[in-house]
This record gives sequence, C-alpha cells and structure tokens, in this order.
Amino acid sequence: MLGTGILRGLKETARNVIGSFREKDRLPTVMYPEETVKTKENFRTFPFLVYDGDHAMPGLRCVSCRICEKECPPQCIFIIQERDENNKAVKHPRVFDIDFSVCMQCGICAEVCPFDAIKMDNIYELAGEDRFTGLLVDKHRLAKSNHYYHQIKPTEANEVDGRLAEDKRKAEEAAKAKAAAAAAKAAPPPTAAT
Amino acid sequence: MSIPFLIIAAVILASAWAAVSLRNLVHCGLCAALSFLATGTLYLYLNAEFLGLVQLMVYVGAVAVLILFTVLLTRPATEAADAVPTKRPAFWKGALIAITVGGAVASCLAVYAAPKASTAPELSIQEIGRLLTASQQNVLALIIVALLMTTALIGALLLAAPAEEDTKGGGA
Amino acid sequence: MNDALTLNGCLILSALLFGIGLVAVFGRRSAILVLIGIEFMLNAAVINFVAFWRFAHPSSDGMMFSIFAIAVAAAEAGVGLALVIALYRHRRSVRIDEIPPASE
Amino acid sequence: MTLVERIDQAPLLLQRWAVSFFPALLQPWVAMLISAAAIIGVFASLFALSTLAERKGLGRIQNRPGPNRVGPFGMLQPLADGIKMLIKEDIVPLRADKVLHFLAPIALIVPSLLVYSVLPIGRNLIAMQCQLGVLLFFAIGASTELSIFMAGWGSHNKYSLLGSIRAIAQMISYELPMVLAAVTVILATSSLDTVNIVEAQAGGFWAWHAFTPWGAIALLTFFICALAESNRAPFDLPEAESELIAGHLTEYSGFKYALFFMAEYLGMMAISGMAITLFLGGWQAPLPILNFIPSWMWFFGKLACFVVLFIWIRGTLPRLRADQLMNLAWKFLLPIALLNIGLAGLWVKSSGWIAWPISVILLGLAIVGLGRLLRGSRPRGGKRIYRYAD
Repeated sequence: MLGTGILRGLKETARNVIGSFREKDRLPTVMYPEETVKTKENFRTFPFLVYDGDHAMPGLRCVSCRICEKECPPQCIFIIQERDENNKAVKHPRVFDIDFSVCMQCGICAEVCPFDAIKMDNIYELAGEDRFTGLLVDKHRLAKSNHYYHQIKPTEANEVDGRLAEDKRKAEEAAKAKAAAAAAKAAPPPTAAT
Repeated sequence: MSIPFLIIAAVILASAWAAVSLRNLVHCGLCAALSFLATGTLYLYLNAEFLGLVQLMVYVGAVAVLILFTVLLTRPATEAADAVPTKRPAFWKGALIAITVGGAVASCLAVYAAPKASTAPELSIQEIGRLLTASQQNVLALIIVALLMTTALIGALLLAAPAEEDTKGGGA
Repeated sequence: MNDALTLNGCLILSALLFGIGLVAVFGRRSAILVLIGIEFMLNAAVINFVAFWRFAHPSSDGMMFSIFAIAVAAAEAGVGLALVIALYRHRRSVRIDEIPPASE
Repeated sequence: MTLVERIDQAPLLLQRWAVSFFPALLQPWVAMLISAAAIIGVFASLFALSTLAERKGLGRIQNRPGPNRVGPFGMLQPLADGIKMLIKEDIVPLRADKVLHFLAPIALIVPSLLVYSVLPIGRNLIAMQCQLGVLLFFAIGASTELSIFMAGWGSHNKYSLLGSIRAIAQMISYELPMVLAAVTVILATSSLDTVNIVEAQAGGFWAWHAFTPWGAIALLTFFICALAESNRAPFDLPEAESELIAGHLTEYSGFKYALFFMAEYLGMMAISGMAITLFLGGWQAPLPILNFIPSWMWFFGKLACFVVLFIWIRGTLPRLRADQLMNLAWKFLLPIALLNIGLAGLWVKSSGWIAWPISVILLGLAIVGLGRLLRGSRPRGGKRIYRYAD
C-alpha cells in the first residue's frame, strides 16, 4: 500500500525516541567530562616508567640500557645515563625524556624492555596549552608506582610481578649457588683433596 | 486626495519608472513586482479587497516570479545585450513619446469634472461569487476565460518546453 | 477625504502608469521589459476600472471587468514569457530588434 | 461573565484594559499595536521553543540526547543560540547585490508575520477579522517567493541562486494543490472568513472537516504541501546541505541568518495554524465537555501536535529527488486535490450519507491508481546513461 513505508519509518523513529528514555542501547552517549568510558585493560596510550617502593627516583626499574631508545620507531625517547662522581656509569637514567607529540603509542618500548621498567599507560586527557614543552615529559612525570600499574592493568602487572619475583628468586638461588660454589672453591672440603 | 493615496501612487510610479529604466534586468523585475504590490494596495485602499488580494496573488506571486525566471533563463544574452538600456537616444526618444501621451491624457483628466461622489460601494465576496456564476454574460465570460487560460497554459508549455532531441541522453 | 479628487488622482496615476508602460515598449530592446511594460499598461486600465467602480458607477460591472482583465493578463504574461524563452532558445538573444519578421 | 469565560477571553480583556489608558483617538491604533506585539512575542517565543524541541527531538530520534549543556536539561539553549546569532559578524560577500542581500530577510519575515493576522487563535482572538481571510493568507504567503529569490540573487553565488530557483519552483508547484485543498473547505462553508470557518466546525470532533472523506484527503494534501512550502524535510531540497551548501542561506550569517531561520519556523507554524483552522476545528474543543479549557489552549495544543509531527517527519524521511518532488506535486497531489473539490461539492449538495461510499470508492481508486503511476515513474529516457563515468 502507498504510504506504509512512511508509517513504518515513523514507527521506527518513535521507538527510538521512547526507547532513548528507557534503554541504554538506544541512547549510548556518554556525558564525557562528568562520566567516562571505563577503559579496557589492554587499552594503551603513552609509556610510563615503573618504580618499586615508595620513592620514585631511587625505585626506578630502569637501568638506562637504552634498548627502548634504539627500538623506538619514531625516536621519541631520549636517555642519558647517570654517572657517579668517578664518572663511572650507574644503572640509572639521569635524563629520561619522552616526546608525547612524537610518540605513536606502538608499545614497542614496553615489549623490548628486559627489565619491565617501561609500560604503557592509559591516560588520554593530555590536552595542553603548550605545543612543545608541554608534551615533552621528563622522568619525574613519567615515573609511576608499581601500585598504579596494578591499578590500571592488574593481570599484566601480576604476571610481571610474578616473573620478576621468579627472576629474583632464580638470581638469588644462582647467587647462593655461586656463593656456595665460591666458598667451596675457596675452602675445598678435605674429602675433595683426597 | 488623501495622504495614503499619494504615498501609494508615488510608490507605484517610482517603482514602475525604476522597472523600465534600470540596467539590471533582475532589478527591473523586482521593481515591477513592487509596483504590482503597490497597485494591489491601491485596490485595497479603494475598497476592492478581493481584487487587491487577487492582484497580490496573481501578479506578485505568479507573474513577477515568471518574469524573474525568464530573466534568469535568458541571462547570458540579456547581460550582454541589455546591460546598457539600448542606445540611449532611442530610450529617451521612446520616453518622450510615452511621456507626451501619458501627460496629455493625464492633463485632460486633471480638469475632468468627476461625477458627484457616491457612497463607497460594498461588494462582498459572496456577491462577487454570485455575479460570476449567476448572471448569463458573466458565466459565458468566465467559461471563455477558463478556456483561454487552459489554452494559454498548454501553449506556453509547448512553446517553452525544450525540443525533444535536447532532452535525450540522460542528464543533459 | 475628497472623493472626486481621489478619482482624478487615480485617473492621472493610471495615465502616468500607462505612459511608463509605453516607455518600456518603445524605449527598451529587451523583450522581457516590453512584456513588463504591457503589464503596466494593463494595470493602468484595471486601476481605471476600479476607480470608476469605486467613485462613479458602483454597479459591479467594473469589478467584473477588472477580474477578467487580471485573469487575461496572467494568461498573456505566461504565453509572452514562454515566447521569450522559445525565442531565446532559437536566437540566443531576447532583443526585439533581432527578431526576424514573421514571414521569414 | 463566569470565571471560565474570563480565562477564555483573558488576552482580549487584557488588551482592552491596556487600551483604556489611552485617549479615544489613539485607541484603535494602540489596540492594533498590542495585537501585533502579542503575535510577534508569542510566536517568536514559540519559535524559540520549537527550535529546542526540534534539536532535542531529532537527537532522541538519532539516539543522542541533544543539547543539554545550557541551563537545566539544555532549556536555555535557544537563548544561547540567540545571543550567538546576535553577536556574530554579519558578512556580506564582496560582489553581492548589497541592497537585495540586505532586504531579502526583511522581505521574508514581514509576510511570515503578517499571515498570523487572520488566524483565529481563540474565541474572539483574532488580530484582523477579514471577509477574505483565507485568500489573504495565501496571497501574502505567495509573496515570500520573491524574498527567497532576492536572497539567492543578492548573494552572488551559484549555489544560492540554484537553491533559490529550486525553492521557488517547489513553492509554486506545491502552492497549487495546497490552495485547492483549502478550496474544499471554502466550498463546504461558503465563506473565506477564518472565523466563520472555525464556527462552522463547532460541536465536537465529528463536526471537524477532517472527519469527512474529502476533508481527510484535503488535510493530508494540505499537510504534504505545508511540508514543501516551508522547505522542511523531506522537501528541503532548496537548502540541501550536501548538494547546495544550504542554498539561499549560504551567504547569510549572524542576525540575517537568524531572521531566515525564524521565517522558516514562523511559516511552518502559520501553515499549521491554517491547517488547524481549516480542517481541525481551530480553537474548538474536541468534545463539548472539554469546553472549560480555554479556547486558545486548544489552538496551541493542536499547533504543538503539528510541530511535533513536522519534527518527527524530518527525523524519519530522507530527502526527495528533484524529479520525485515535481512528480508528487503535479501527478499525484494535483489530480487528487481536483477530484477532492468535486467530492466536496457532492458532499455539500447531497444529504451526506450517500456521499460517503462514493467518495471512499473514488478517492481510493484515485490514490491507488495515481500511486502506482508515481511508483512507476522513472526519470525520463529509461535507463540512466552516464556520459563520463563509463
């Protein structure tokens, strides 16, 4: 019949209008500044540096090996290694800058880091007034606690913690074994001599 | 003569003069529309309400729009041809003839002794309807006008419709 | 309001309007403007009818004449403008001095 | 005067009270001024409300909440829009026809407001009772076409001119069936006076013209034409953003644009008011028991229903193609409207009940037949041939 299509269309839009007051599916808008979409655990934006313990600078896991700097495709990471008074390299970054305006959020730095020191964050509200220095982030702003890491990515953080604990245990065992071996070497048991 | 009448008359004459003397044909058309509108107002002022509204509807709503459409449809040529209103001497010669004729008639009328003023006639719309459909000669005239308008409509369509070969070949 | 004077005023107005219509017909070369001039002349005639109906002969004949005149004028404008368009299509111009005689 | 009557006539009493302060010589003028001011004030605020309703409603139709930032639930959005429009820069194109560009919005808004003078808003509430009310409405409405032409031409822009030409072609085409649909009512009531037309429909909803066979069809025709006359979707080709970048509105900004916008809504509401007056009993209550509700509230209630319908349709239907638009007007609405006039005459001359079956059969046949024709009509020349794409 002539006109039934129009009536069907009107019915559909009327359902939308009424449904928008009752069903979530028919009004999916999120009132952004007041409420935000809860991000998925695997959601990633920019990298940050993880530290253990309560103090940021001493607790940084980064040893300034500069693997991430070399692997970074857009070359947005800049690292200078710390040196002590004898000009000897220390396993700690003196400068660790990331230019967020260049970073493309690929996550390669986090993948390649052998020390699980750099991880991907999920903050996205980074708008600023300054085009250049505002997005050039230094190590103080990059450093975030392991606790925070657990908050945003619990599964991954637990896995990392487990791995680190395992490594640490292995390292300790190895050290113990080594120490034992060294001790044995230093003072060979009398039976061995015989 | 009353002030409203003078104002209406001034608008009619000024816009009509503008319509025949301006260079841009679109302006001419719009001024003609203003003149038609003012004429309609004059009818309203003279108690001929039905006629005034018909004037508004037919002239402002239809004829003026038709004129403007024609101006646009024939624009490239009119812009070139009539940018200057013809050769100036010709225009003024025409104006002279016309003003002489109009002025002569007007000056004769200016001394015309009008018949004694009667009371303003009232002609309601019902009466107009009755006059149009009940009296013999008016019915005949109405039918003739209807036929004329139908003929004019079909004739105008045939004249203005593009020739058949122009429309072939998709969205030409 | 002085009715007799207004009647004279109407008649003078219509004479002047007729004159202006003549200016367009004689002085302009665009066919469209000629048509506008003819419309002005028809309007002038209708003004006369209405003025006489209003002030001198209130017998409704003037009104009937005006109504039919407007109807005919509308038809005339339609046909005239259609002619202008047809003319433009054939000659690429709407200047009346370029129109060939009908016998051609 | 009872309290109910007093409330019913409140606007009129208020006007009389205000006028009584002036000397007798000025009184008619003051009364006119007050009527004009009331019309402008009421319908301008209704315009503001309907823009809000439109934005919210369209939002809900499209699964979004619509404006909700300004004021509680976004109620003050029209105010914000108005301030924005007022303080925006008024840009006039360099090669525009300055005079026409300036005059067009004024020439559009004046007729849009003028037509309200013959709409009876309530019992005795009409700005100008006129023997020829309906004719006046359409005669003044016809002059808006010239304003749109002025806007399109004055902008010196191809898209504006194209848009305005489209608008005028559309308005002329749809004015015809619209007037013919109104003629049926004039035939039935033998009056052009809007007040008489409303009074002829007194008594209850069964006395409304919309509840006769010819009235229903005429109302439908009138409504479709009203959509087209006010350039609303699905007939918004003249201001199609995707094709004509808003047509004759392209070169307008600031207050002039606001005037155009206002004229569109005022025109929409005026035509709705006319449809209510002609077919839906004007300010009459649908049932005699409901007469205690003031007459003007009935009018505005019906008007609100119409505005909602306009918005609903805008949110639902896609835009027509130009040839579909013209086919609908000339090949469907016009024949139906003509047939309808004949049926209205039959209704008036016959005793009523006999006209029902005849009207239903004839109109049904006509609608089905013409509908098939409409559906079968394709652009001329059969299969479309693309010149450059192949």
